[in-house]
Amino acid sequence: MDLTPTPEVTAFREEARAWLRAHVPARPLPSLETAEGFAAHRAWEARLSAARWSVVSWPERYGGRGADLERWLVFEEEYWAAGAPGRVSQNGISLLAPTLFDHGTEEQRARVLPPMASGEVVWAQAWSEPESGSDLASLRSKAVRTEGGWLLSGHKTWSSRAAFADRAFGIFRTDPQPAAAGRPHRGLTYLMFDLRAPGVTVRPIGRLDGKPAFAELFLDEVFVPDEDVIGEVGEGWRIAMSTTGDERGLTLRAPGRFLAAADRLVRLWRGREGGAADTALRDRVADAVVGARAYELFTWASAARIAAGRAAGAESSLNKVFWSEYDIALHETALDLLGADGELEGTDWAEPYVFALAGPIYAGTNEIQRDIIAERLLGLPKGRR
Amino acid sequence: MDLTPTPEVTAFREEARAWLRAHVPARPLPSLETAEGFAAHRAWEARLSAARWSVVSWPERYGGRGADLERWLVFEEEYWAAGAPGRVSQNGISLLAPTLFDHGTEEQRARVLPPMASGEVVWAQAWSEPESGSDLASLRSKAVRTEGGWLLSGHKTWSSRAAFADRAFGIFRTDPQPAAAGRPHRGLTYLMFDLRAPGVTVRPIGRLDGKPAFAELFLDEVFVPDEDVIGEVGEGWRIAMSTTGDERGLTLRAPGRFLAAADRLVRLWRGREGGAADTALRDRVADAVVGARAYELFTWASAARIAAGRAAGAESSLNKVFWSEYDIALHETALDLLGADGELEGTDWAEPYVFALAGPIYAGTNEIQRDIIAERLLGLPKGRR
Amino acid sequence: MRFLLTDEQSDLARTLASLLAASDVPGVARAWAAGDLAPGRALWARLAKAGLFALAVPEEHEGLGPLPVELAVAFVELGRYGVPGPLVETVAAAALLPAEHLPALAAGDLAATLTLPGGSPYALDPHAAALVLTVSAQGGLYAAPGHGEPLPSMDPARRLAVPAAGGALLATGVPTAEALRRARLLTAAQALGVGQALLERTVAYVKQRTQFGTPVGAFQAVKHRLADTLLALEFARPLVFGAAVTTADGDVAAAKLAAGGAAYRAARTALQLHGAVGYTQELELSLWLRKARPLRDAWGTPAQCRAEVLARYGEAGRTATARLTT
Amino acid sequence: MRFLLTDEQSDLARTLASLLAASDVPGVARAWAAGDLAPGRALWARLAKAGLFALAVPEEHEGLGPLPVELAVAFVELGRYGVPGPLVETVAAAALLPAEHLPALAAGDLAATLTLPGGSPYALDPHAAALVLTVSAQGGLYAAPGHGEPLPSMDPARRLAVPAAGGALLATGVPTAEALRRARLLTAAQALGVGQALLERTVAYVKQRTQFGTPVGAFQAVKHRLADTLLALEFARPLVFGAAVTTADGDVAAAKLAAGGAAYRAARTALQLHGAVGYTQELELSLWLRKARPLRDAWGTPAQCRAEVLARYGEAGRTATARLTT
Repeated sequence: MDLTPTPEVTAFREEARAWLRAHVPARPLPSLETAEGFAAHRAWEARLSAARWSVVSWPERYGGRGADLERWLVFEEEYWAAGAPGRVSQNGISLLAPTLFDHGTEEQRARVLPPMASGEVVWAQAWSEPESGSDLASLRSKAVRTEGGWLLSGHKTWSSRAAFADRAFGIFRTDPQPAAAGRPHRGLTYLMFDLRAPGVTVRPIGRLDGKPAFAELFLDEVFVPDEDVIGEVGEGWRIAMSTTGDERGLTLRAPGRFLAAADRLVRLWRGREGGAADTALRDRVADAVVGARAYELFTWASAARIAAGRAAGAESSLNKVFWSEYDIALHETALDLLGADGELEGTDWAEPYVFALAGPIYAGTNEIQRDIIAERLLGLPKGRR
Repeated sequence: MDLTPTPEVTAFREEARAWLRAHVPARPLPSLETAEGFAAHRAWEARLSAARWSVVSWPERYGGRGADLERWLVFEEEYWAAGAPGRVSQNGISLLAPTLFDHGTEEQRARVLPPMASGEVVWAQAWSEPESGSDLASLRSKAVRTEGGWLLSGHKTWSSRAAFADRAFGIFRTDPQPAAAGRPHRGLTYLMFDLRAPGVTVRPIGRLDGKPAFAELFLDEVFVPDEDVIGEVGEGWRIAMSTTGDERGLTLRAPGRFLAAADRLVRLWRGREGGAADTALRDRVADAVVGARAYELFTWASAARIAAGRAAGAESSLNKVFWSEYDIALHETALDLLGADGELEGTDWAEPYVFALAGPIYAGTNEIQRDIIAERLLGLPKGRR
Repeated sequence: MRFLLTDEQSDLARTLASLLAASDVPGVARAWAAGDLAPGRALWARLAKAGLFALAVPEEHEGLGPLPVELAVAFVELGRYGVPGPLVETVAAAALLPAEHLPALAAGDLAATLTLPGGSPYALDPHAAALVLTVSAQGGLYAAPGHGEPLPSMDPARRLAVPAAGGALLATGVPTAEALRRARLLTAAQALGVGQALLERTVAYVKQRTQFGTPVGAFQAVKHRLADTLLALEFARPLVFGAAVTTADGDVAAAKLAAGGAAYRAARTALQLHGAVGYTQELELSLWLRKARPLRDAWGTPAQCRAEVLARYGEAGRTATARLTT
Repeated sequence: MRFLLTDEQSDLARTLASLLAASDVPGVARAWAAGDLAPGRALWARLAKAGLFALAVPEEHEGLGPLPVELAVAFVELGRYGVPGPLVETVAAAALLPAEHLPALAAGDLAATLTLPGGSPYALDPHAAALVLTVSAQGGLYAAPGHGEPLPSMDPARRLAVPAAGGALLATGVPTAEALRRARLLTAAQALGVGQALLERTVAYVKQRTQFGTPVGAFQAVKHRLADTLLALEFARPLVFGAAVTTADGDVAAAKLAAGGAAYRAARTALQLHGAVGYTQELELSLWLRKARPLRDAWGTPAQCRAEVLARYGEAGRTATARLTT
């Protein structure tokens, strides 16, 4: 067991830290869920990318640094510790890009990844449909074969970023036969499409705080050329599942985010008059510190297992439940520390609190994650699902 | 809405308080789960009974005072506030007696109730069997018809008080046909039997702290005369269910117990050096006070509804879940307040803590109670059970 | 001793509920949040006509009260339907204001808001109040000459501003403690109603929403979570009405703690069990979802209420929180 | 950076596990509880032969250590099998004792118990220890001349007594903090093992126990409760091993907090899901059930650990709890 970084990793950390210290905007950007904030975040991605910090774990030819998992985790830690902006390209980088690496063609990677890395093209995800939340296999939106490509029709929802993004990716039913025969996971195909193509209507949906953090997409015979099909036609479910796995695992939620949040919480607590005497709040602040450390070390252990060639598997469900509940508890503690200001919309903690509330819902509800933990990690009998 | 007692109720309260103040043993009796303690508690019951305080809500002819629900609640409050001993006759008083009032004959009541009231005969319950915990309908112990009565055979377990008690009551399968035909709730009969009758073997079971708080009963053709059948042969399930309802309801857990426990907890907290500054513990002590008050008022509301002729019904499941989890939390707080002494077997809090731990298990597990709450009070679909 | 609502009290709840059910309160609340106060004021007038504010005012000043139990009954309904505005504050102000203001307040013609010494620096919705009151530590009641820019709360139907210092002295030696008790009790009642609305809507939703071919409400995890939500609300309810009966400070703090906590728990449950759809502003549910936490903290955070419960425990004349009787 | 047990460390766990699996530890623990120490001492000797105590002693004193990671690995197994006796205390004492005692300790011939300044007044199992140690606030190490009557703990395999004051001064200026760190870290490891044993046994039980015609483990409420138990243990585990690597006070306190809490939660879960049968002394399960809470509190209650975590947070040279690197 070893927690000492090599000199190379330390050098990498210092390089990242120095760049971030010099470049992170002194004042937070406007919310990325507004038109103005979206543009500001896109500009930030361009700056990150120009210095090759936007996608450190990608190969150099697509704009990355070929960093291994250890460096990626170190970069994320520094990134969040520096108070750098949220990543508007997150969906593309952590959901679509891994799929292209695994299932895309070289032509697709060369075409899609560099503008994703630079923020020139921002991607939205288009998984859910109104009747298919947790139950993704019941998707109905379809793609019908046409000359040189496919025509998409249907209704997607909870498409995060779609209010302002450029393109989207999702799975569509290209063959209705298997579903009719009781095999709904078959006959689905993974496609990329343009949110400004004819036939696309984007209706932004206001989040709890009113910001259009996601949108509904109404698709009416939207043309998608064959070059924008990822992997084999009809294999979309299998391909999407590996992508979903990533969303739940390391790629979305590096510990740096939570370490930085716990750090801010401690500062808030220490800055509060008479705060230290209140052991009830102290205990919750301590729990946030311990939780961030636990998540960090859990992630290092996962990274070491992955580096040793062992797959992550169902442990990513433990991960998802932990960070999503951790994140809410931390932000609730912050609001309580703020006292009468805790309910104000305008504090630094309000938007992240609202964002945290969604954690147990998206990327597989925590109810489903607990079923997976019980069945796959503990071997308990499958219940009705 | 009115929380003011009438002068008569206040006079009753004062009479009870005066008697208890004069008679409650200055030092706690030995644990009622020991032979010595059992005898001491039985003697206490005799004293209570001689002054007609053992069963205040029973008719006078059986040893009671014909007190209404309000007086009964007032008596319980005073009883526990006075630090009076646990009730060794509890099983008989709160489980068997209500059944006899509803389903017994006058001959049975006259014969059974007075010695129960005086502690001369202490009753154990004999519901569970090794394969039937929550699932009572799957009982296998049987009663076979014989000249003038029945012969009991089978294996009962978790029979609380049975290590030292005199008699027991339970349900037995008198007709195997309905169960074989898929109707296991039919063909059961409610019987009383003597724990010292030929054919009865009592094997005490040590609780977590080693005390024989319950026993297994091995029954081998134990004769029960017809006069000890309660209600109609074959109707035992229906009869037992109404009894189980009482166990979960008002009769077992008067708020006085929890009010007194919260009071002791506050005293422990106030007596602790520097305790008031520890808001984490303060908050838990406050929660105990609030919980006791909530339980008290909830009970008064139930009593008022019952007095107005409305049945308690599934709300008793709310009651059960509340007090059982409340009781554990309160005792955990007490142990934490005790610091290094918290783990000692010999403190005033150790035995009640161990006792509290059983709360969510017996009288219908809290999992089952939550199913009942969801299905009967909220109308959610029945799941697999 | 009969700890049950009287028929008249139950009738009051029904009357208000049917008035509110016919009033498109969600629309009123959205308009209020957008700064259009007219529909809210119209609703305020209808509530006044039904006797709401009169319950807070003594008979000699053209009121019917003060009737804390009836007020608690009413505020449960106000919470349940999500009525916006400084309702609690107006009723609390009735305990402080000089007699000449009370007939107007009883008639619904005087919306007031206030801060109290030692409490939050913010007054709720001062832009919607005819009187913005402050009380000095010495018990002087002032009509604030203005207030800071109203700041948006995470509940869009609430705005908060710090009243300007000074202003006209309206009265001296006012009963601050009584105003705080009222505000705390009725916020508790309102929170209870909010929690009830959240639970009702969530139960209805999980019965109808299917996933994996089954109503979501058939899953045991969903059932147990809703059972716990009901449990918390049903044990908060007697505390709220008990506090209305005794008006003991410890009881009021206990009621606020329990009802506020139960409402926030109901909000978390409602959000989780609605899934993504619950997370949107569009669904009516958001009206209550965003109200639960501010109400949990208004006029007494959980920590403040817990401290009060213990400070009052065993107070002379009230054994226990108060224990019912002596 | 490779935060994984080495093959040698995994082998150590396996070796100890098979030694313990073959040692009827439940029987040993029952005898220990009944005052018959012989089987426990025999097991102690076998563990010593496998190298357990040598891990705590430097090589120059006939040990192999100190090796905190290996000790943590070992104590997880000791907890998992429920081994009784002052094991943690003996390993902590190795940090304090003068060199002449260390070879005997490494060889398993010296069982010690101790109290440390500012901690619990009780020493664990002094009747079973050859040395009962106390440390003065000034860092003087004393061999207590005796101890009070050992008091039974709610865990029958533990007895507690207050060491007599005074006695022979064995050393001065001893590293109290290091002894506390060891005791706390290894109690955390032991608690983790206890939690793991409780979870393993409960999972096995609910697969086999049927009610209403279904294995109890198919009910979603049961599944989710066990999932949460696993979650708590699996996030405590990296804290325990991380603390063994960094030996930072904040990390050690975090590990103790998390592992102790997870073990107690596992005990509550195990009890509830076993139902009545879990509530009996007879079932082997009770061996771990009754150990979880004392271990949660020994050498640092949750409150003490939380205070320590924050006191150490951001300490110079260790960013964050400590943050891994700088």
